[in-house]
Amino acid sequence: MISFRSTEEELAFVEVAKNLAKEKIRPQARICERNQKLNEEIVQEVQELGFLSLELSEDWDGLELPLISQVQILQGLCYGDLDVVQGLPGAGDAASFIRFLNQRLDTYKTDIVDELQTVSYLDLSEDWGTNIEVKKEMNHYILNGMSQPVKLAAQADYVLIAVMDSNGEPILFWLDSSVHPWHVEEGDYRLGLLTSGIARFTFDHVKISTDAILAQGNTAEKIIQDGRTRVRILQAAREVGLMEAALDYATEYTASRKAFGQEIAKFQGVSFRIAKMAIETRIVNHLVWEAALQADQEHPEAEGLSLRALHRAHKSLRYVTDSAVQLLGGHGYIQEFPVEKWMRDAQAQVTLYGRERQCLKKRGEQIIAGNREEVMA
Amino acid sequence: MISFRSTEEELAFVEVAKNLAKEKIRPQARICERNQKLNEEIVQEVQELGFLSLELSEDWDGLELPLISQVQILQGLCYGDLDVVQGLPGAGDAASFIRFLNQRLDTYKTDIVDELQTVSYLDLSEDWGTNIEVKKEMNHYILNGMSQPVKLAAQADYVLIAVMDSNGEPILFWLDSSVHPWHVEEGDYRLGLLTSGIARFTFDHVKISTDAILAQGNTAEKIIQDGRTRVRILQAAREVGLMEAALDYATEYTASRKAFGQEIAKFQGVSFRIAKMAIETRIVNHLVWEAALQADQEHPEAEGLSLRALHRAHKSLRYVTDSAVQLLGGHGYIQEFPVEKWMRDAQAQVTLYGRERQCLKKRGEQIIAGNREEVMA
Amino acid sequence: MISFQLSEQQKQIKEMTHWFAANEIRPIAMEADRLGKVPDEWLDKVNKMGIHLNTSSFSGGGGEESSRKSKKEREGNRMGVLATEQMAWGCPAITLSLPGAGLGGPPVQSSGTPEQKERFLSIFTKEKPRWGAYALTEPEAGSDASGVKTTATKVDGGYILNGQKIFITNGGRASWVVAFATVDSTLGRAGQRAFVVEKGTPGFSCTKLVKKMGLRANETAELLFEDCFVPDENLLGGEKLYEASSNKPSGFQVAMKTFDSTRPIVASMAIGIARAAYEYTLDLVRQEYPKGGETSALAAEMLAEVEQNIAAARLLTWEAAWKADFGLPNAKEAAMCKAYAGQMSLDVCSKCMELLGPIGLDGHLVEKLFRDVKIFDIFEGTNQIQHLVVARRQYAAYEVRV
Amino acid sequence: MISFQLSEQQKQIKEMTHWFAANEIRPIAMEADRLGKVPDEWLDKVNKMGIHLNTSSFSGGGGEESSRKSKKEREGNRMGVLATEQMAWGCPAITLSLPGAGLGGPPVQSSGTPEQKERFLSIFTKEKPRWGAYALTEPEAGSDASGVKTTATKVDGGYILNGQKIFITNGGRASWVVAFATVDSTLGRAGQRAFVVEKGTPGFSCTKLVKKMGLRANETAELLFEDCFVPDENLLGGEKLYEASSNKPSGFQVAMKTFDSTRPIVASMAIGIARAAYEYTLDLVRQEYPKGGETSALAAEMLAEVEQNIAAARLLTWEAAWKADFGLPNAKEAAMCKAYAGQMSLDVCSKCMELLGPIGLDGHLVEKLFRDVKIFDIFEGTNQIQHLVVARRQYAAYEVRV
Repeated sequence: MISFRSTEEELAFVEVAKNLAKEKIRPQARICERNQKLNEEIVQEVQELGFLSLELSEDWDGLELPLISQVQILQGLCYGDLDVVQGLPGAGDAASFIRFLNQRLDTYKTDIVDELQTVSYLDLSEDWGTNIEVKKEMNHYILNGMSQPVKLAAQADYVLIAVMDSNGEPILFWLDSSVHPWHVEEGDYRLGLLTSGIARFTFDHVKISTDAILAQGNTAEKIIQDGRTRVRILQAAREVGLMEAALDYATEYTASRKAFGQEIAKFQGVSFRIAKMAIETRIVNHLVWEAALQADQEHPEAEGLSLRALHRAHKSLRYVTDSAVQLLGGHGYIQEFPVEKWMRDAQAQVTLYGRERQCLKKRGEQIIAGNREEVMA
Repeated sequence: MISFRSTEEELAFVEVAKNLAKEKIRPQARICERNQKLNEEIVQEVQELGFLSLELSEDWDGLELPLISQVQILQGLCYGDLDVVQGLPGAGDAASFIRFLNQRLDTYKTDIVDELQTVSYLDLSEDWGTNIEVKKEMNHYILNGMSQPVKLAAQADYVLIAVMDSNGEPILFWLDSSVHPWHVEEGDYRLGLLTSGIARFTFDHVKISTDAILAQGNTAEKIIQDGRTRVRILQAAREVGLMEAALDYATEYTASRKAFGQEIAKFQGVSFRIAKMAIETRIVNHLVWEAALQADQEHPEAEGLSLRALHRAHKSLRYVTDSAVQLLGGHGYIQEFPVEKWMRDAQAQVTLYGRERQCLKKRGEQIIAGNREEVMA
Repeated sequence: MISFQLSEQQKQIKEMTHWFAANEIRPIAMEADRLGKVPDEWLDKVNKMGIHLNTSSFSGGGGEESSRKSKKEREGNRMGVLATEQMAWGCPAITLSLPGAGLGGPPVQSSGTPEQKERFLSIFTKEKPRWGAYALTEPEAGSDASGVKTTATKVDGGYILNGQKIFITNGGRASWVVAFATVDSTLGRAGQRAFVVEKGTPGFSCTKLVKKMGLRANETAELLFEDCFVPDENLLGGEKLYEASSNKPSGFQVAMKTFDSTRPIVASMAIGIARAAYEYTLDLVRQEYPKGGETSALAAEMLAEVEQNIAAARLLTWEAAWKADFGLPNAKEAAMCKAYAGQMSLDVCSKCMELLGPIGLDGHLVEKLFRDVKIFDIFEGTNQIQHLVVARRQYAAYEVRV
Repeated sequence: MISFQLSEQQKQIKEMTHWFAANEIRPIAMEADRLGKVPDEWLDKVNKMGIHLNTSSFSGGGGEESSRKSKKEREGNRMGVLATEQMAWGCPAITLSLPGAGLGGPPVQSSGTPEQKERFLSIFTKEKPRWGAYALTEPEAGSDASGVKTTATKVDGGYILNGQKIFITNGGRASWVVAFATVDSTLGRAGQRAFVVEKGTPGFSCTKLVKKMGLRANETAELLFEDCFVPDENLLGGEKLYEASSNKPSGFQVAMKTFDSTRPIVASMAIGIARAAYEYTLDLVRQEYPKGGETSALAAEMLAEVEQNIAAARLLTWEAAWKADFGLPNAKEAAMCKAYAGQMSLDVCSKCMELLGPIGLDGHLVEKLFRDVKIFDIFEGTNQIQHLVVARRQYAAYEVRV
């Protein structure tokens, strides 16, 4: 039965998340950005509430929530600040892969779940911009080259790498900083998501023994595909949270700001833009929910829906955050108001998580190929 | 010196064209559409004013005007009605090729220029949708298959065909209805440009002797390229004329129509849309002018600029005519007002003259290849 | 629990209406457009099948059933949008021409007295096709529902109506029309009343059927009231409705409330049109485009965008319908889905035309859909009005009336 | 005759400014952004070279020359937009920090008395870098130029100013500021006056330099007037200007007139930024993208769109400047180019970021340009204001004031 009603449990989670967002995360966001580092208190609170292990399975003391619940909680948290949420330590995006590899990674559980050591997820599938070579030799692999910038690289204790080796075989590697001597490039990052440890890895002929292989072949392929689908959905959900923040902020501002003798909300040039922002935000919300529901059902179309949701999330996030700045006028551009940061974070986010046109093209090819059952309303 | 000032001669031409547009063409447009046939009086007047031979050379009693002048005149004429202008008999789009082939086609001059026999231009370069085969045999070619719908096909006395033969050699053919037994398909056209004789040609193994070859090889290639560039520019100019008509009509309507107690122009939801229409119309005007200027100079970049101008013209034409309908509300949708026809004509026009994304892609490839001197401001 | 899966009943109605659209509507769509009308025999036939268009909920077969299970979750609005999407996918002009109360249904349903409901809604029988209509728009007030100029002068036993209505769907053939008029223009919205005016009432006439860009098979009428006497019992809701506390439940409120249920229906139609264009084009691309070439690559992106936009509109529409089923205020959601679907569907048709290329001009369904779809961004409130409604709700919390 | 070819002089200024931008500005662009200022030595150096930013026309080297040939066609505005595009291509923040009268130039030039022009415009010498500034915006009135609340109370020999100004480019370092104030707020626009307030005037202070999303190397100040006495001779244009027939030439008119010449300049800057992002990205695509692959095909379309939009904005801007050179009214064209360029340039930067992908986050010029460019859709009148101006002109013929 078509329904847009969250469960009681979800509503309770969201309320907690949103309170934390409003009372702790947003007020601290500027400071975190300046320090390029999260406030310990926030980290602790998020951890205590279980929000760092939404995606982890119960063996890993995770909440193992369905995606449809997770996305709502993430929206709530990111209503505070996207950057802060992206900077949270622990399993990060890698959680969506680790959940399929619990036993294999059991020895790291305490470090990651309790000590909040950080995992960076590095996907080497992009067709340009990365020049990392993964060469198989005898009993080991040699990893060489520099990655694109990825999240949590600066503070990573571990790196989970998804890659095709030089023979075209999919592999998932687990690199441990105490074993594998990678190097994190000193970068020059100014745009946004500055607390989230974006950096590039350099591997100088790092030798990786087969121990470090988490999965390969068909198993790896399946985990990579499912994991990527989940990451797309969870990232798109974060973007919805930021959109909601920007929409509400701009609505409130334009409702009180006066010019030409009245609240600027009364000009359709303003109010129609607010309406468009509201519509776009709602659309992305729904597309994300739809993708989450299908992924929870392990529907074969979930991958395509995750591409669709992420594409729209990126596009709308840019629109909505830009609109918020625009509607605040000069105040939108200065750091005394949050919206300029949100616009920067938004652009960094869409830059980091998949090119819009690639998402669209990939989805379109699936549609034309038509080799999947269509999810039709 | 950068200047947007027309010459005195151009202004005089434009004034005549626009008067004709307002006083004759627009008032007759509905009737012409209903009859799917032009009013003889209009044809005669257009011919007498020389507007049927703007693109023809002086040997052909043409005005041989530079493109920058022609585009202004066409804008003026199409301010009346695009459909009517597209339906005018004579050389049509083929004029842009004939001008390079005067001597070769001398025997047809009187028929076309004075008797207004009609030439249809058929470009067989589209990569799908056309299934016409041009096969070389001994001393002749065999033409077989059905074309896409093209303008003036229904009333064509001659067909100018640009094609690559089965060996990949460019050829320009001249087909004469009295010699070459083509067939015009009875079609079902309802969208727009209904007076312009859109139809599909069928060739049933038509044998074409080498006499009918106007040019081939490098010569043909050059003429085809230049001719196409000119057609793009002249068609884009027609679109500007229609945009100006739609903009002015919608402006006047919204300035007088009242709702909620005031002229609807006073709502920014309306007035900002008018502003956007005005901006887009101006932009296309300028891009068309720029392409025309460069083509007049035979600048190698002219082809790229014609693609650019046509792409924007198509996109903006759709936007502006749709906006006009939207701003007239229910009145926009009914046949007592001209804007619904303009929107239909506009969609037919962009459908007929080159796909937007193909224009963009081709232009983009040229840019990346960078093998042409860049026209930089 | 959040879910986008259809219930059994929803699946059934969807499949049934899809079947009907594919087998009964679509085959005559192009011909009906050419004729400028839906053939009478066809209307007779479908009326006998019990297929009606009720814009608050699509009724196929047993209308009695729904009353039986009032204790279960209401899903009439969701059923309505599911069904309408399918029908409009077949052909929107024919869908709008289906017998039934049409857009006149919701106001009678929501505001009529029990006696009026019985009297006006029971006429839609299998015996012969009949229509209801909704007459709000006037020559001098398009989107301005508060600017009604048709007057209703109280006389003994009824009202005398004078005025003109335009753009009335099925207005010429309708057995009755819900017409809005004002008893006192100085009262503004509070002076508005809704009347059910029956065909054949002296002084009530259809003066013209207009020719349109699209939806040519569907009748759009101009109506005239000249000293037209309408008895008291045809005042929608009766005098009581308008006497109620303060000036809230005026005819204006009736009109506005109607929109909250009809806008999702209109949005569904736009979605059905867009989907028809999309599926038609996708089939053609799959069959005719060279595989793997660059044309195909460009098509991939465009089709993905189109498919995404259709899904986006559909989910907005479902939300509006879901809220209505729960009796929750849905004016914002209804305006959102209508605003988005109305605009997106034209864009979809235009993109599909681009993918079809010139052959699309010659007897292909998509060009008809392009002509049909534009009105969906205009009637039942223009896109601009929808944005205004959304904005108004958005600012409601701040007590700023935009 | 219509022509988009540059005259010899236009070519020269373009090449000269391009050389300067490429060799002097661009190399320090990223560093200046990091520092949050343009290095003083650099400013000293370029000031000695005679490079100034006059927003009505760029002056490089001999400012005297232009006066010599007043009989020839004026081309100052066209030269201005050509030069500014090049400079902003180098770096917009540095361009806006160049010594000179800046946005304060046009009002002094257009409305100042001969004595004032001499006094205020002659200070920009090679001796040391100096700036002028323009102070219209106030905390409670962003785009509403008519809502100035700063008061000017007439006293013996001058005026007492009280009020606050925000978002003032180079406001802290400026030797003088053209400040707008009202002598009587009940008079509305007619009560407005423009004053040239000199640095060091008692009661005049810079209270804050704000941190911004971008343009970080350029100073944005908040200014405060507290019982600040400004002598009569600093009333821009003198009392005569404001006494003139009816209430036309008020300070409000001075402000508005200024916009007609500064908006094309601001548009040029946005265009320069967009072009910088485009060229940077095109180079990268040419060098790094796999040839002929699908990535490259997607890039082709995006780059073509970007290049088209830049050309579109440039031609609109040229038209506005051309009209100004001929003394033709250009408010509409000035608003058009600003509206379009402001919005398009952000879109261009965003598309370029997409083409760069994640590496674009790490020390690439485009991300800085993305941060810089947003303000160009806001200052000198937001995008919304520009649309209003365009619409107002569009409806002027129908005597409807929107």
